[in-house]
Amino acid sequence: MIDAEWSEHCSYKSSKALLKTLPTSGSRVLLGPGYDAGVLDAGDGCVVSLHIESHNHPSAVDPYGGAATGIGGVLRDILSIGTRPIALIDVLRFGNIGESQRSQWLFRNVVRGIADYGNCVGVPTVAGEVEFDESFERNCLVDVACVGVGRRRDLVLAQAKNPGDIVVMAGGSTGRDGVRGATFASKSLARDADSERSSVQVPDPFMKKLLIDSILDALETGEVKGMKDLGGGGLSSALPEIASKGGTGVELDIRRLSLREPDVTPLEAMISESQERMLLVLDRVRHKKALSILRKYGVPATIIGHVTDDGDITVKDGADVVARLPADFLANPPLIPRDSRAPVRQSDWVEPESPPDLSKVLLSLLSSLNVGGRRWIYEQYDHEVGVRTVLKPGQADAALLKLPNGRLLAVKADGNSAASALDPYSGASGCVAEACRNVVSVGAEPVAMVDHLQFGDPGDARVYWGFEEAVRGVADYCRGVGIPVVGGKVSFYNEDQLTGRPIKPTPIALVAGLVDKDERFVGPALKGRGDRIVLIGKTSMELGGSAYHSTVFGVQNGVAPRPSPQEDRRTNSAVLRLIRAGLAESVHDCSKGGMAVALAETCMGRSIGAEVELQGAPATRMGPASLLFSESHGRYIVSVRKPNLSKAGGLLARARVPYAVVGTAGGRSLRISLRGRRLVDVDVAKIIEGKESSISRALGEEQ
Amino acid sequence: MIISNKAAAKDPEGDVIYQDLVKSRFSQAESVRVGKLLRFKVKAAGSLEAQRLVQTMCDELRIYNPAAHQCHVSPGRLSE
Amino acid sequence: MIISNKAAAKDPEGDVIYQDLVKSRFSQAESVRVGKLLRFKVKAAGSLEAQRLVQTMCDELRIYNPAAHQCHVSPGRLSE
Amino acid sequence: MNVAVVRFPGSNCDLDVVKALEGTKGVRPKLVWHEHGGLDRFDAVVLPGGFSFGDYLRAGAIAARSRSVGEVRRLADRGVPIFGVCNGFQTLVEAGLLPGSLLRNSGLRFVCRWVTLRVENNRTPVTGRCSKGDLLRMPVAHGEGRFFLPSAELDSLKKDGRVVFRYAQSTERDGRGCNPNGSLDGIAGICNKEGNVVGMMPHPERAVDSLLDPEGRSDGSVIFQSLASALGGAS
Ligand SMILES: Nc1ncnc2c1ncn2[C@@H]1O[C@H](COP(=O)(O)OP(=O)(O)O)[C@@H](O)[C@H]1O
Ligand SMILES: [Mg+2]
Repeated sequence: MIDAEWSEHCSYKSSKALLKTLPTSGSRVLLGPGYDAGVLDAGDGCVVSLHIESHNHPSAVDPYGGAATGIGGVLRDILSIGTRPIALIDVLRFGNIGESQRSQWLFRNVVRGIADYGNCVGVPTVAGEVEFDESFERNCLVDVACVGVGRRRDLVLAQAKNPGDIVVMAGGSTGRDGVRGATFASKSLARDADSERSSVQVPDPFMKKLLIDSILDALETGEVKGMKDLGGGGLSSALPEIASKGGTGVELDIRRLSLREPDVTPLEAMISESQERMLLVLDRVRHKKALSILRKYGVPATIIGHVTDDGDITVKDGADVVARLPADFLANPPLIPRDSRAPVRQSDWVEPESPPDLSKVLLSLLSSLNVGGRRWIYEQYDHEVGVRTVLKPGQADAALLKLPNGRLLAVKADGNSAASALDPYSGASGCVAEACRNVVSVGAEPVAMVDHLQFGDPGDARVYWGFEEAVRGVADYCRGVGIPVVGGKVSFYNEDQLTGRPIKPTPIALVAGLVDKDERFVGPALKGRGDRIVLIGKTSMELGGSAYHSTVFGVQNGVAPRPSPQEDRRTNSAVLRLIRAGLAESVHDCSKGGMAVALAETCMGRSIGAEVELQGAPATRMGPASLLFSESHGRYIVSVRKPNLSKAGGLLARARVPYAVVGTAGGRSLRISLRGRRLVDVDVAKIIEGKESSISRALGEEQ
Repeated sequence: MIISNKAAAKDPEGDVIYQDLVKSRFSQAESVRVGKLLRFKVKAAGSLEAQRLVQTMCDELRIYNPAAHQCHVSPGRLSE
Repeated sequence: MIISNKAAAKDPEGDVIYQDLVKSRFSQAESVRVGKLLRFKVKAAGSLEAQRLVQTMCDELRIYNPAAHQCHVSPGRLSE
Repeated sequence: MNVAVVRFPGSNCDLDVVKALEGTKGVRPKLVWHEHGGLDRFDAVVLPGGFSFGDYLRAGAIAARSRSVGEVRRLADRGVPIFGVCNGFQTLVEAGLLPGSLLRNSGLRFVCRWVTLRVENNRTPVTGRCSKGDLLRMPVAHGEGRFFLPSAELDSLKKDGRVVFRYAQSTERDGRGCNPNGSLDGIAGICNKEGNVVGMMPHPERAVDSLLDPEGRSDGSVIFQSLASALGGAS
């Protein structure tokens, strides 16, 4: 039990101290890190919950079941605080699916696993992000995040406060599956995946759907006093937590559990990670209604024990006490200090000369795997169920969801492992910056985020240094822009089991933002011919880890883009004011592929071309290719109707945000010049074709 | 060739078919398990060779996932 | 019992497995057809009765859809 | 006029349909748990989308054997309007109330996207407010939506005018073909001989709120308004 509870996965032995440095408070934060999900006040008694989880190791062995049960896990977290799951977000990393059969197999099955589970439980998958890089060849990353809504007064905590209350196990039966799963996740992938067969879990989205519906109904009875999902570590982890948080103890009889196989030992039952189970603490006297609701939905529920006042977790097998340990001791494992060492880097990188035909470069970037469109993925996800999805995947920089109180919630997750590998501080702060920009691009004000930090073996001092840098990057940036971190997750031991090489460090940020009642929101697509195109933000020579470098030269080197929280704060709020004042017809941020790719993307939605001259663009000195493809943060492309141009310019100037009017929408192609010299001339139809076909092409499917 | 979840693993589909469809109407039925059947038509010298060939294909092409499924190859007497 | 699509209803899954996965690497393979296998455990006096019982269940509960599927019941010799 | 929306374990568009009906003048929707019965008190029954019983065995197959679908069968015989959307359509087909079957999409993948439908029959309870040939935008979201029927039966289905909706080329650029699942003859919705039982794969309830429609339309509303008119609840 101690092994399971104290494993890295459950208790953050290596990371807890560092994670304390993240800013976690804010005016909207009701629950921060340390709970099953972060909870935000969305106004009018309405709350929004957020959580992110990964299921990397199980997915590398069983991509379909691993990804599916990952969704199941994060749904449980959102449900267990009493909120209704309303949206899923998936963030995925694979090897090169254009070349590797294995990566194709992982990719196809992970996406299908997410689709089958999410679609069946009726929670739309509304946004996500994907990258392809060789370092994920055998250790793909499968991160899933979930957003919930509820009423403030209905929140339930993972605690058992009142001795005498009963403890109920609801949902599927307990089997041997996932036995040692948490300890498994905290280990590098075994050489022979087959020997880990016990950690493969079979997803049952139908049971999860019944659990969600029945528990949400049961909450209405007021009989539910506490709730805790059974995730990593199973009961051995959940029981000490509810007892420790409530200042109580729990006594349970292992024989009352409904077991799937007859010969499961008490220890196995305690640490089993069988899916679709939930632990409920029900009122000592009033619990009949809640139980009968579970029964109506056909959800098995058994009373397995009760809350005590002795501060112990007592496990009985019939009349015999098989284990007794203080809850606090189990719930608060010791911290391990780790060594960290910065890697030595050569600083003699010289930017290679760019190819002469920049139109061709742009097209090859657009159709590359890391920039290309993601329709192949998100069309498999039901992104509409629940009739809340205002902006859908592929339609805008962030998804936008209707909340019950009339506000709109924007969400998007981002990461950049190439930049993080070069400079984990910049990479980590950069992914927060990008996710914020995506949320701002649709007109929402960023209000909170959750992060997910994924690294190799923390025992390796260089890996651990990267982790420290990433935490520092997230903390500094969030503090700088004033966004609280309300939750997160750390996943270590992600490495290639054949070569032993760690994955590229992969910090992920999921940012949530709000659009007020009756405020405007926008999309990225150019709307009207003749609209003027405004470039906001300054371009610096920051090509390290760029899509341009890897597509054209096959290298990842140089200076990774580093965002400035002070400047971003000003820029973001200016862009929001433009949108709210009705001055912006469309807004799109510059990210992977730089300004040129961003311009091309604005042409796609309505097949409107653009004529652009970059002469006045705010930028440091650099060559044309660098100007087009540098991935500096803090930049937006905004289209403005001609009569509004001077008002928009005035607003930006007063906000002291660098900007320039660089072009005009219209025509059937995107033309970009610099001081009169034509750099790029591409048909919009070609842009669309290249961008939409990249994944199908890599998979060898005809469109 | 038959693919099904490993014996120790859950079979939610079989369970639901049994619980919600079969059980109340046919008391003689005791359980249902679900699997997938792939019928390969191959050129081979004999039934044993065919069987071996299909097994190789299934292993190499990852037609099933050994981590989650069991796979059983048998020569086909079933009519097409 | 085995459910598979009637010829007229096509078998896109079998076709894709064959075309995209099997064909280029195993020239001996000629076709793949996919079906669903349901294994019923029933109480019955003998194998023939069991077979008849399962057939009745499948027909009455419409375990297969006669408009598109064919269904084949055989007594189980396969190990559990 | 009272409309029952039947909720099966695993239904997930039930509340969406209720919401769409609540916004329609002249109808009062009520959720009815599949085991509870009493459907004969209602003027029409809607079977919503989702994954009833997990879609195990086949989409709609287990729901089709439920008590409430037994009741639906009797109501259908009496001419009461019965409307199945997505999983509801699959259930009506599995129950034999509508002909044919809905097989796995030809692309073998679940598909969620906006499509254009052409109204082929405007004499059903859910298309009365449309004209033949009208083009409606709304999303599909299903893994098993490929309509199939042996060819002789298909001919008579067409001859009787029982094809209610077909997938159509959209008015704007749509290079990807318009049939999302490989349905025979592009069929997206059909009705029974009497015309009172209708099933369709696309989701009109997701195209009622113009805020959620990428083109700012709300073409799904006409389906629910038609139902209200057919029940005599609205003019
Ligand atoms: N795995 C995924 N699942 C669902 N939607 C995705 C996924 N990956 C990308 N998307 C969607 O595709 C669009 C483009 O994503 P991305 O290239 O990451 O945008 P950005 O550069 O603005 O971060 C977004 O709408 C995003 O939500
Ligand atoms: Mg963006």
